[in-house]
Amino acid sequence: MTQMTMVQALNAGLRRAMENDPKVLLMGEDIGPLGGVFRVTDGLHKDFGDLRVIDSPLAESGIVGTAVGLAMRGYRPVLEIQFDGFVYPAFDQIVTMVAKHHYRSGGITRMPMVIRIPYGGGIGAVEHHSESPEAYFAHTPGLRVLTPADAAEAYVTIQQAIASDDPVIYLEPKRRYWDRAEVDEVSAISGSPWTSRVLRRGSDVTLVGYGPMVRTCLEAADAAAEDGVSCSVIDLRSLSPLDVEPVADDVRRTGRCVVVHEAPVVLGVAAEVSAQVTEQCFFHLEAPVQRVGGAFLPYPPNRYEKHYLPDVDRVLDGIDRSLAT
Amino acid sequence: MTQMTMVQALNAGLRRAMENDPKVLLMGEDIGPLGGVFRVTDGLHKDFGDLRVIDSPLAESGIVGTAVGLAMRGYRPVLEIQFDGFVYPAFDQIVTMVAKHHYRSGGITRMPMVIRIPYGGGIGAVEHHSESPEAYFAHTPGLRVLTPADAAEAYVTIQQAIASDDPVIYLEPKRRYWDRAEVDEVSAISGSPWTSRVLRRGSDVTLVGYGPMVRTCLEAADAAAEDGVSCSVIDLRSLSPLDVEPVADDVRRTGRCVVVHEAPVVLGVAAEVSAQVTEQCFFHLEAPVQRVGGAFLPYPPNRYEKHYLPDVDRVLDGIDRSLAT
Amino acid sequence: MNEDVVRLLSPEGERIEHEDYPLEADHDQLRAMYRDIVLARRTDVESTALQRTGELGLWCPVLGQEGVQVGAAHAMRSHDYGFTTYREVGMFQVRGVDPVELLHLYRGISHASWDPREVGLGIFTIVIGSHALHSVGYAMGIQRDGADDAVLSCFGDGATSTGDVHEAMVFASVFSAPVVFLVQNNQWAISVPVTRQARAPLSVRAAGYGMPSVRIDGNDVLAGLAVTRAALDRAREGGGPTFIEAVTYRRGPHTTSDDPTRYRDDGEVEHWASLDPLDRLRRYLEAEGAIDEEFTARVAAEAEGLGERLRAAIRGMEDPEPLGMFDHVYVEPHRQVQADRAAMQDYLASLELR
Amino acid sequence: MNEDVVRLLSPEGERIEHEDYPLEADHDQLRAMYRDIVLARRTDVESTALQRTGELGLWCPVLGQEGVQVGAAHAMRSHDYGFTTYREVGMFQVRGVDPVELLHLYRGISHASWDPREVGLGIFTIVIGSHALHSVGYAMGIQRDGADDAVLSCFGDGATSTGDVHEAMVFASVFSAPVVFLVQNNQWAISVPVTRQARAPLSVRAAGYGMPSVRIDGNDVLAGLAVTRAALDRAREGGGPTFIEAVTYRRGPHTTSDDPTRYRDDGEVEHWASLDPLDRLRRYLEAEGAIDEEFTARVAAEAEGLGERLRAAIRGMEDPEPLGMFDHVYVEPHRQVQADRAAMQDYLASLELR
Ligand SMILES: Cc1ncc(C[n+]2csc(CCOP(=O)(O)OP(=O)(O)O)c2C)c(N)n1
Ligand SMILES: Cc1ncc(C[n+]2csc(CCOP(=O)(O)OP(=O)(O)O)c2C)c(N)n1
Ligand SMILES: [Mg+2]
Ligand SMILES: [Mg+2]
Repeated sequence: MTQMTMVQALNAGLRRAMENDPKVLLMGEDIGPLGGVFRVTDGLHKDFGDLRVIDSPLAESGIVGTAVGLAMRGYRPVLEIQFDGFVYPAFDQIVTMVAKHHYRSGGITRMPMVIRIPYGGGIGAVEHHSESPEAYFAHTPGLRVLTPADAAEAYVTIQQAIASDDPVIYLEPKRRYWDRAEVDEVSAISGSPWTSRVLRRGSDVTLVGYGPMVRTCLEAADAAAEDGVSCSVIDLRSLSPLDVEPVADDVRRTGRCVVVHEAPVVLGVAAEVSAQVTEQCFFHLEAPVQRVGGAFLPYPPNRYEKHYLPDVDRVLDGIDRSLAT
Repeated sequence: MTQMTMVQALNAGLRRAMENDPKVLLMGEDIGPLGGVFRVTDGLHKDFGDLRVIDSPLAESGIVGTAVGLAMRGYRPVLEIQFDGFVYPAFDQIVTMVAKHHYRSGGITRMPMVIRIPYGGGIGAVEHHSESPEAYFAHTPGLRVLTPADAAEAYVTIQQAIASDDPVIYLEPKRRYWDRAEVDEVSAISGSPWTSRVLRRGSDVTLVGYGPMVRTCLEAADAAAEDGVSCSVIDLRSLSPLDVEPVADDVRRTGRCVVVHEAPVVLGVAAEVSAQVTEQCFFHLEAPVQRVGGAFLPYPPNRYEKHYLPDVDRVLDGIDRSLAT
Repeated sequence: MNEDVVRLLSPEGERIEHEDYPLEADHDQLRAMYRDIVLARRTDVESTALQRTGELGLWCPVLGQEGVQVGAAHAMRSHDYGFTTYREVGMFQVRGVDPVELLHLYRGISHASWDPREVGLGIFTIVIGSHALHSVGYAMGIQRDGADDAVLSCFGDGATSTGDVHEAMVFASVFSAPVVFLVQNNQWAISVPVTRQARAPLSVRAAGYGMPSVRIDGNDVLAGLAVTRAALDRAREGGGPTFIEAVTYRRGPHTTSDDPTRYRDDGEVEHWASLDPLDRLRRYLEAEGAIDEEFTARVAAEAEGLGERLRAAIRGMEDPEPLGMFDHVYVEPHRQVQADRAAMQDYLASLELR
Repeated sequence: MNEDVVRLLSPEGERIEHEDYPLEADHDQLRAMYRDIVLARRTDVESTALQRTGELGLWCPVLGQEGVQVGAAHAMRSHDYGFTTYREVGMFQVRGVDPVELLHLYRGISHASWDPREVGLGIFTIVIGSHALHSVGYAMGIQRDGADDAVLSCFGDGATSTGDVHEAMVFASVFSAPVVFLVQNNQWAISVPVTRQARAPLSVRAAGYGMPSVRIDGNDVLAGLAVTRAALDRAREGGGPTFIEAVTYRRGPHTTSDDPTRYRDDGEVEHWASLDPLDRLRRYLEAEGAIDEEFTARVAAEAEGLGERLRAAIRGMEDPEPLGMFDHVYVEPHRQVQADRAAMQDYLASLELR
């Protein structure tokens, strides 16, 4: 076990994937000598060279589009989009090419590709550097969507994403980049990343989050416990496919559910979780599923973000709303 | 009152908007002498000339991006994206520029723009010509999203969209392009398009649809009536803002709700309607909100579409599922 | 046609020598190219007819552009790889894509159905321009493999306006990718003339990327062969990308849904008919004594047979099983697709019970 | 620096005549440009310092690029309109954007806060390249108004790789829009050298669109003035777009978060320091007798005052009221925003009750 930040864990995971499979290569803006603006690829260019760690021209559609061709030729490209707000120029390649290619080829051509995107707010960044675009991708058949909640998860799931023969949108919660956790670099990687993780069992309310909000949910569960409210905490981890079963199982016990994310609530992932949980647990629910998330506005200037982003108090408020019914 | 197809109604509405306001101009691929691949702009280039009906180069980001500049200069561009599947190259301009500009300018610069997109399936088209991308736009703060269900609606709402000082994604249900209705070209235009329309009141189930599915819902309501099930039918019409209140009001009476669309169910508009209706009518619901829509796959080759697309039988099945609880 | 083009065969079928593009006229290959044009044309005519009778949803006629398509495809080696548009019937013919596969697609049975590895030709996308990037990525893969293959990337004049084609040129040039861009400038993008995409000849774009370019007569199969071959060889030897603009003309409608009378004159079409690529090749081969009546009759008969085969294939084409639409969304099982498939299966069973 | 550039002022401050770009040296304007560089530089230094002390979240240093920025901005008429990147402090200075507005932005209080109509300069976007299209659309609007204004569209070397910049060049050229593209080739896009964006000088791109281009010394304020003025005049007279590549250098880090030691040598930076735009302008003006010590002292004092004003402004900057974030999402009321605002208001009230 090694103490690592999430950045270090991702770096180690990428390195291991590259060592294990010569077809794995990295491409993105500033990922070479600079090591990426967050240093996730630090040292990899030095050790794997120009052919496997490619500093690209400034063109996101170009990055994803050429990766499609590399995948057709048998490579496994792992791409870095520098920030959430810059993935949109590549949106066409992602939703019409990457997502559909295996389907439209009749199963003949695979598209193993990982598109890493640092996402979410909370770091006081300028515009376009704090967005949560996950719903766009989770609504798109053909893509898989993963988001790690901590360094240990990041180390494992980045490797599983790279090993997947389907394309994976890999969303890295940038405000958790510098959080530390114990990472197991020794054991063989096992288990499926496409499942929700039950982190804590409680009896009163089921709290559901993913990515940056998992820590917030755990802290909220602690705070609620002090008020005598016992919460389960579930990390969705995979946003496509969603694994709602463990949530539904838990809700069948607690009767209450609060889903938390940073993205706007309207048509956010919580809408789908709410609909599915309600479909599956209709007679067990004692209150409607509560959603805690972003208001319907573009990500505001960062001096507003402490109000815009869900925090422990906002989650507690969601719990209160649930308990009030 | 004049009998018109939806194509004719849109054409007449565009013509009237251009006559009323010299700042309105049209841009898109093949909208000039050809009149658009669906002939929605037929005759407008001849009558309004090159400066107001602009055949653009083949570049969707270019179309939307230059329209942003035109809007900054005081124009009201009405754009045509040739087919749903070709809007994605413009996605960046739409979600990062068009949607956000008024906000980021601190309210100083408006972005009055209409982006017309023929959408949906059912016409036996080739790939990329049958998609339903509405959830991407409805999840994006800053955009408004409208979709007409028939020719009369189209005539009025296209003009209202053009008159709006906010940007509007205007989704035209291409399978209903050739349906006829009575259009009132004489009366002054009134009423707000940003509301749901209650088309029929029933007592057992509330059916909710929009765009191409409104006719399907009406037909399903007829069929259900023959089986003795009385359905309300509500056309959402505006997908941003959503107007869930009339749906919730109705569900408080019927206790049951079925929401229908062509787009994939996962994170489709029905997910949001389901979540909101459940939040608002929790104690009135006798069954969970049922969703009828596309399966989680890219739009399939068109010989599958009769199975892929919701039709009267699929809606009836949704009603049955609702009644079975 | 702008005369500033590489041309090895005049419209009258006379051989023109060009110092940069010497070409040994191998009669077997010339005959093969003749046959390929005739068969591609047959596929085109037959498919258009099948669309008119309602058997196909759509067809994209190629008439007039087969010269450069067949010439360029013949320039490819078997390990080379091509990316095309929907209009590349000549390419499909040469690379061995069975036209029945195209019928599947335009009938709506599949989005594509050939194995790109078998024919060395990717399935095409209708989204204009986006495959230019795939071509470059594929070529970057070749580089990384250390192979001496090369990629031929075909698109239209309209496509050159897209951001993706630009980004493809940027990536190709800065990485020296072994790719040849072949633009078929057929003067139109549906109803929009090439003057709405560019103020200068398209080939001039290449210099901005530090990339050499050639403008060729797109109705001259020999120019297509010689210039493309030279460019592919340059690419495979590490010389980097080349840009070829083939000046040609789309004599038919954009697709069977199009009505070109709304935007262009018949005169233009007639002029280009007089520059037909097959006519000039036949004249040349006849003058060379490379073909005779027996040969042309044999090819004509083969084309007849192809036509019959296509008509028969259509008659035998059944609609796919509904649950087939759930196949291949993902490689590995995906919970949502499985659930939706199961629900559809139950639903279909319930319909049968009714 | 590549010597194949238009230069009217040598690094030593000597005036060079250029037959295409005669320039009447108006001392008042020259002094104004000197002052603008000094003040822009002060804004830059002061803001960098404010970032270092934690008052600003970020800053994008401009050091080294003020020459072309100030020269080009001085070429604009008051009704002309400019689109810039984040790094255009020289432009902001000349057009009259109060630097306090920039502090608001980088402190995270607003995304932008000046009125573009007042200064004739759009608010900038960080999304690289996308405003090139806005520039062209704005210019198309000028055309439709029948006005004789022109647009100056500024972006970096990295931006030239984006699809949007390409599409902007296509639209500008085929519609003959009155726009001038000004690329500040500062050799780097964060850590990526311009050789990763282009194999040829960027200015060569223009010919592919049938657009004239000029390559200028970007550290020469006079070249910036004369060449941009000629291009803007050509645009306003209906001559269509022009592409200017200003060869310059980003001497500081990309932003205050950047660490350039990871990817480039100090030697390069020192070389470019010797080509400083302010030094050469001062030498020239001194030799001309256009400025004296009194003048430079007065400008220095003004810069001191500006620095103080910025520091004072920061001290007075309060965080905005939470509910302000709901303003201006839409022009007309939007049900969802209203509901979310009301919910937030209730929530904030409930927190106070606790
Ligand atoms: C991104 C995109 N936008 C629009 C279309 C609709 N469309 C189909 S073909 C076509 C014209 C293509 O012209 P060109 O590239 O010259 O090829 P050609 O059809 O002439 O062979 C257009 C606009 C599309 N397929 N993709
Ligand atoms: C679309 C997009 N992709 C990536 C980024 C991240 N980014 C910010 S500045 C920059 C480099 C820009 O280089 P250049 O255009 O040369 O301008 P310069 O910073 O040198 O002035 C990058 C990659 C971005 N802002 N927008
Ligand atoms: Mg064409
Ligand atoms: Mg730069």
